[in-house]
Amino acid sequence: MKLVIGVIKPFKLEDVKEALEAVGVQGMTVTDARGFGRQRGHTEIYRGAEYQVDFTPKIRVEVLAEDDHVEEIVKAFLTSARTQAIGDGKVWVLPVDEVTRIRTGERGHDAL
Amino acid sequence: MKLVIGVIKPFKLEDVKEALEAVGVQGMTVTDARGFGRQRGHTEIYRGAEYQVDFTPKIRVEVLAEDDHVEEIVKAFLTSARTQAIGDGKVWVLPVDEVTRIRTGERGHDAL
Amino acid sequence: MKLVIGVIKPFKLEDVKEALEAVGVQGMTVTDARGFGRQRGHTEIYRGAEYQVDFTPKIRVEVLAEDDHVEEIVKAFLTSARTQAIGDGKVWVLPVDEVTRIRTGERGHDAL
Amino acid sequence: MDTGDTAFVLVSAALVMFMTPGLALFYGGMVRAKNVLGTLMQSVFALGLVSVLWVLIGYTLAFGPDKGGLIGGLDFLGLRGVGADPNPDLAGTIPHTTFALFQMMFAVITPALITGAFAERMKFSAYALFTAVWLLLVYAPVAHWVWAPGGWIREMGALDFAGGTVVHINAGVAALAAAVIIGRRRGFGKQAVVPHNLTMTLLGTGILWFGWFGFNAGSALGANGLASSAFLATHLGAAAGACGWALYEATRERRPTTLGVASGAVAGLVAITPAAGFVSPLPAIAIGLCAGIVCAVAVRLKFRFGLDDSLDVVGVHLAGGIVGALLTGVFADLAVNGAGADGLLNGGGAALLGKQVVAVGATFAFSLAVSAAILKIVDLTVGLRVSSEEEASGLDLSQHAEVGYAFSESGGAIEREPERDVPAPSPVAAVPVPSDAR
Amino acid sequence: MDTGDTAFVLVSAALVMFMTPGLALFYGGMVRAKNVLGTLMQSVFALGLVSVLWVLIGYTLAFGPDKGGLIGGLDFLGLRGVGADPNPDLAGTIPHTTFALFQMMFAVITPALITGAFAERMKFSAYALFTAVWLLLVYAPVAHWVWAPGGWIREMGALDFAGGTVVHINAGVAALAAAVIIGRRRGFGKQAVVPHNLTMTLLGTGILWFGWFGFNAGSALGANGLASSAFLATHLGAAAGACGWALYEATRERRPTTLGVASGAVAGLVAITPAAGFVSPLPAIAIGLCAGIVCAVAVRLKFRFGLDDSLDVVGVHLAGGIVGALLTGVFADLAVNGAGADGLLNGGGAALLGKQVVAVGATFAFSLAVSAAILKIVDLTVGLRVSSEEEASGLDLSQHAEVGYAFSESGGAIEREPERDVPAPSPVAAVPVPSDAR
Amino acid sequence: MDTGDTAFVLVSAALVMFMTPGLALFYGGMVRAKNVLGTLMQSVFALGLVSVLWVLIGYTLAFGPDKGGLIGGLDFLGLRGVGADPNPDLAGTIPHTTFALFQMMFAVITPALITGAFAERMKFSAYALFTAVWLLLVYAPVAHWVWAPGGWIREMGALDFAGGTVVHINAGVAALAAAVIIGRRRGFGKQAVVPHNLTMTLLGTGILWFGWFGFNAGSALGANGLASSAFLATHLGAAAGACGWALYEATRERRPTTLGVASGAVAGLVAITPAAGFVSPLPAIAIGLCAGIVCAVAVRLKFRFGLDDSLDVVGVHLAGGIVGALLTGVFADLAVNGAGADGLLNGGGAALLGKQVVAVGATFAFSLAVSAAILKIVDLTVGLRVSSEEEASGLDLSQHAEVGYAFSESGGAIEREPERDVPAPSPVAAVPVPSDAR
Ligand SMILES: Nc1ncnc2c1ncn2[C@@H]1O[C@H](COP(=O)(O)OP(=O)(O)O)[C@@H](O)[C@H]1O
Ligand SMILES: Nc1ncnc2c1ncn2[C@@H]1O[C@H](COP(=O)(O)OP(=O)(O)O)[C@@H](O)[C@H]1O
Ligand SMILES: Nc1ncnc2c1ncn2[C@@H]1O[C@H](COP(=O)(O)OP(=O)(O)O)[C@@H](O)[C@H]1O
Repeated sequence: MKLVIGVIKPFKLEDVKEALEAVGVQGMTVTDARGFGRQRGHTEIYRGAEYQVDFTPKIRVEVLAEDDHVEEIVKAFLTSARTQAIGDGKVWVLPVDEVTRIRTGERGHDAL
Repeated sequence: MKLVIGVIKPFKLEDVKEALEAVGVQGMTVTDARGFGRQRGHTEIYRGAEYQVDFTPKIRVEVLAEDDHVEEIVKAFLTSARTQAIGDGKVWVLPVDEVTRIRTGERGHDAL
Repeated sequence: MKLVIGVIKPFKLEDVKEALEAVGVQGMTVTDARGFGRQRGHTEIYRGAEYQVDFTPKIRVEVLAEDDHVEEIVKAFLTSARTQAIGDGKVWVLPVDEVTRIRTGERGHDAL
Repeated sequence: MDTGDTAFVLVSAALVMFMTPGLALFYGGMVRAKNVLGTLMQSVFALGLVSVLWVLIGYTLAFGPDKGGLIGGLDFLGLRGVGADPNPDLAGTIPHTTFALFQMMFAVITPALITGAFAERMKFSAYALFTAVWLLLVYAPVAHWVWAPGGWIREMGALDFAGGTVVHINAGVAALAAAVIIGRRRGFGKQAVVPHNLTMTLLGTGILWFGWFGFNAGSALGANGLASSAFLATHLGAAAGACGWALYEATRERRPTTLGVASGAVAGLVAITPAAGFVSPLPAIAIGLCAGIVCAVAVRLKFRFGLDDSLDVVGVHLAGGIVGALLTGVFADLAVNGAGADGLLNGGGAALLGKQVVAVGATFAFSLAVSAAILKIVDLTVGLRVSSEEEASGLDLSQHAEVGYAFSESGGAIEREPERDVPAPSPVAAVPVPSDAR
Repeated sequence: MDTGDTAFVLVSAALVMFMTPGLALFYGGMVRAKNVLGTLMQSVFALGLVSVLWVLIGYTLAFGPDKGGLIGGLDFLGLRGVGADPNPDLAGTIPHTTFALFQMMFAVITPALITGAFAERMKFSAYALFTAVWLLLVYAPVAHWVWAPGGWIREMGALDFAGGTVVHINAGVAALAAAVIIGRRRGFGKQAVVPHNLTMTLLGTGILWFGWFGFNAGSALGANGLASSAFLATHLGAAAGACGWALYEATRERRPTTLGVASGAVAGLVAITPAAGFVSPLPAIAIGLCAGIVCAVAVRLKFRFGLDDSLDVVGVHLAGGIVGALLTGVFADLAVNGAGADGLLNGGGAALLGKQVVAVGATFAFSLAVSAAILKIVDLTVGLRVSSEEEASGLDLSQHAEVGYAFSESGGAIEREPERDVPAPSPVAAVPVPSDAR
Repeated sequence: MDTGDTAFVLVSAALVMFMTPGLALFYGGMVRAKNVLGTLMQSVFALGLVSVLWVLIGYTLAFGPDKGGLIGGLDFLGLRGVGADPNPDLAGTIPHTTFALFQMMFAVITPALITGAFAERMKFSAYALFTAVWLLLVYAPVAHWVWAPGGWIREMGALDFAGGTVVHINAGVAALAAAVIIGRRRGFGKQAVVPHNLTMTLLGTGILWFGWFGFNAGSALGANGLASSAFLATHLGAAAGACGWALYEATRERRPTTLGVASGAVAGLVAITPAAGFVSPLPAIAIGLCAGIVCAVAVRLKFRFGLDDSLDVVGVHLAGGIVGALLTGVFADLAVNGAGADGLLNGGGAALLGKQVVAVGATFAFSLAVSAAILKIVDLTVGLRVSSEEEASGLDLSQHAEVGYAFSESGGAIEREPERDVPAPSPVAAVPVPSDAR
């Protein structure tokens, strides 16, 4: 079992969701995040006081998946979240020991 | 050392917190999240324009724990977060290389 | 490849960001979180109804890094996020199978 | 007809109208975010529904020629015969229409006050039906008794300058009935239910305070010394109420709260309403201070009684209304208003106080009985309460298919336009629509 | 000069001024959070820019001595000769300055209404330039035609009590031109664009409704029976409009929405504006109800036509304005206002209705042509639209370098003071500044 | 007594009262979310505290029979003898109570203005004590000097139509003292401190602008030509101020900001306050424009001087107040107000300007000395400043045990009711309370 985590641009969430559904993903958990990286931030000015904000809004998508499903899911992220512009984000994969569905107590494969 | 992550329904947070404390958990980190899965979303209408929102509010709970404590913690999630209704969420366990307490620099067990 | 996660006090974010940049970190993803632990919460009163809130605002910082870079990064967290007061937070390290940059599809080292 | 008086009452009517959006915000800030729109609607929609009903039938029931001291005749149905000429029995120096529309604003806010008691759980349809029926069966008669020439309470000599009994006690009693009949919210008394936006509640308080000058001073129906002293008393009632509640909290709970100061100001305004045109400044301060403290205690009782009067309509409007009605019998002063009477402390003896008690008692009994009956009938017909699932997801989604706030713009929604797949006839639409995706 | 009339018109002017911040909130709540400040600015800045231009030149173009029925002469340039004495041709019982400033508030809100059509994508500079030119080339002439002595539409005998053609149809037509010329927002029709804060929109609605009493009743230019009946009609138009829109939604989409009730109230207010001083209560209800339903249908057409009139200025102000102008020709009643006329249903035949049609048609044609021309020129000079990147990041950051909300205080920013590295001259600054870090 | 004048001044008083909630929002939006309630409270609570003190003692100190040009006698203690009859020395055509309550609203907002200087770090108790003492020792005397018959500044012939010295310079100087004495916020000049809700600040600006018509035009104490020209000047001052500040930003920082336009409008209103009843429209525009630019520069100096005047009370109210007081001496015009004087540009020579300088200097010196003394004493007694931990967690939690916003309803809290474990006596409570948990 793996956990695929993708950090994407907010307005891409809908496309990513559709792409993931297309490759058979039946669930995901997303959180609002802010990212720092090559992509530059912006400046804010209040009564002449100037602030440099280095973080840009991102969305963090978590998908639990079978090992053999991972490659497909990563590809789905790459194609659906890409805008060719700096700041498109990253996808990374973590190993998972086990997964349980709270409602039924099912474990592993059945929990997804 | 393991990281137990549970995605639950928001109004269950208090019960889950109490259940985790009951099994000896002394700390946790929670974030607001939105989930997509079997549980259906809802419809919004603004001046006749209709939107289907597939994500439902969830809370994501992270608990660092000793390996031999994990099973108990997962059980606590199952019992305290369950409503029998679709959308109760998942609990998954990730391996952790090491943990450090920022305040003291203590590592491993002592960091919890 | 590793994922270093630090939970810190919100007003420390700027210092932590600078410390991480100083040790060569080029990117990170942060999320607002609430933490429960030794640090006590606070009381709220509304028309005489009293509530005990056990969670305190935190920020969760995620940094993907090469294995040999991890120790330095953890140290940067310890020095920059420390206030000596209870509630400074934790830093933990997770193993990562692989990382991909969405924009270019680059993997591993080049994806950072 | 006097232009100064007309200008003042017209502006006062505008101020009273503004109180209803103010009330919407005052209440809206106290509920959870998922119910904010549903709560705002229960006040704002009354501006629509009640205004129309008032013109069609409500006004004539309240202020039409008296029938046995109990109700008005139908002469003013649809405002027939209500025109630019003053009606000397009601207000001699302003157009009759001005009096009618000023009264309309009172009729609008009164049922809106009740909604705080059943916040976060009533069906919108049930709310609308209840409001319409209650206006005609409860508000109109009581308004007639107290304010219309020939109304039995008015004839008896009880004093209610701007609506202590008609508006506040009346609404407060209906709220009591509603809270008991609809039952408690899920998790009441166990789960934390925290106001989602106290800045909204504070803004609402400011608007209510501002509008209340129209409510009370406008009730002098002219721009004169009486209006001025009612204005002054109103402001002092609010000010002292805020101080009273804050004082109670500072001494009993170590910290004065924002919600406490806001609640105290409203409690003071409620209590000064019946007295505004009959008392001098210092008594006005006493009434406000007293109301602030009494109501601060009253709202703390609901948990003891397990009564989920969600936004404390009983604790503020019923308790505050009674305090005001009775203290009017204590502090009323003929020197302030020759059309009034002398209260207990001004050599008038207990006579006035006795009449005030009767007025309060009668309003209480009548409103409780009829309000409860209406609620029961509405429950049996359309049903009062949303389903448990709807309550959990909130009124905004379940009753109105909307959300109050969408700060984070993380898509998560695609449009399902009925017209979506229809080939667009216009050349403009022929142009492919660029999407954020590219 | 009458103090009552003066008091009423001065207060009315204040109320109309307050409508512009109200409109800012009404619009601001409907856009996405990243554009809220840019949207508020497009209304609020008009209070600054238009007011100054109005005093310098706008007023004299609109109300200066008539030149051929088309425009005013320059006698009142910079308000020269506009003083404390009444101008009998314009308003006989109030100072001339009072009339001029009352009219100024109308001039401010009219261009602000247009901004809803190009919300979330126009450059601030383009907005400012367009507003200034439109005020002088479109608003001032039309105001002269309809309201100034000698203005051809006024002389023709068409009725517009408070601005149905001058304000609402005029702005609605300009909005139509703007929406077509600037083009659709990124992702329009595909991506979800949800109002970010409907509580703000509801507050704005409350303020608009409140201020509209000054707009319509104040247009009687005195505190009298006419003002009173206009006040009553205004309130009933809004109330019935809210009911009408809610009714449409309840029957067609199962659920009345908060935004629907707010929109219906505004639609009703728009439609009653030209009629307010000419109709009795029941027709006022009919006009509001009709406007609520018609506009509810109208806003649903924009997707079919692929027209991104973002905040429905066309659907509400143009559609509602036309409904009101025409129904004035149907319901106008000499018994209500001797200076008016009898409409279709009051034995006046189709005469008045015909004149109303001419007034609407002329305003429509003139405003469409000139507004479009101005927009094209602004586009060719400063450019109407922000870049695609600026649109994605939002107007607040790109046009004003600000964000509307910063609820979570997670640093994420360090100060770059120009003075930052300059050795501070004052001893105070010499003291090392403690930082949250320690 | 004139009903039109009375109507106008009563409504003006209501408008001025509304300014204080407006100020609360204007300030509240500029602080961080954790301090929003504490900031709102520091304005709103003044409505309670100051109003009561004003009636008891403040009014008589300010407007009681003159004692040596310095202070009023105690004849009006508790408003004794202040009734429905006009007091010809103060205002001949309105009830004396009307004048007293109109003045009360000025007394309320002045100390509230000061709170912007020590925002986000003062104890609530210290604020309350300071406000009470400052009202009686600083505000009341200065009001007497400038406005009361016999007051030395009034007798000298300096002009202050609506409170440039009494309200704005007075508060601005006290703010300067407060900012220096309480010291800077943690992290000032290093850490980013971003306004948490500029939409709230913009709403506050709209309310302030709206209420300011009552403040300035109401100061004519009647509905007449003077009120009308003061109304016009007020609006133009605000409008030009907004344009001036925006112009400065557009030229110096490439982008006009929402906060800049809001600040400019307020700066213009501050500067026009003393001049409103003495200048014609074009000078009013000049004063506003000038104030907008001067204040835009002034607020940028605080970082250089390391002065943490948190919400720029000095930069806006002191700087703007001085600009207005001096330009009154330049633009004042007997043709506008016979009770005024001719300024530098109207052939009056430097005489008036000289008096204005004296008035400003005297107010500055007196207010600085006494305000500083009061602050020091409060610091030594209850202590001015919250602890460093309380400052970090915010005023809302530490001073009021509340939070401003709770958008995400993630429980995280359980109720600790004192009544919790008490067996509930009522049958209703006997019914087990359903909880969201099941
Ligand atoms: N080392 C990292 N660890 C965690 N998240 C990162 C890291 N580097 C980048 N990110 C995330 O990816 C986002 C995009 O990265 P950025 O360098 O700006 O553009 P790109 O991914 O196109 O190179 C960042 O905003 C951040 O959220
Ligand atoms: N594959 C997945 N990866 C990550 N999170 C998931 C996944 N599937 C479900 N979830 C999370 O669990 C929540 C509940 O899942 P859902 O299928 O709706 O109900 P249930 O868990 O009862 O089957 C979802 O809202 C989502 O937050
Ligand atoms: N077992 C845990 N699992 C996950 N997060 C934890 C755990 N214990 C503590 N935390 C996080 O660390 C924060 C600080 O912990 P706390 O015990 O309060 O202080 P300290 O880290 O100084 O001992 C908590 O608020 C929480 O966010």
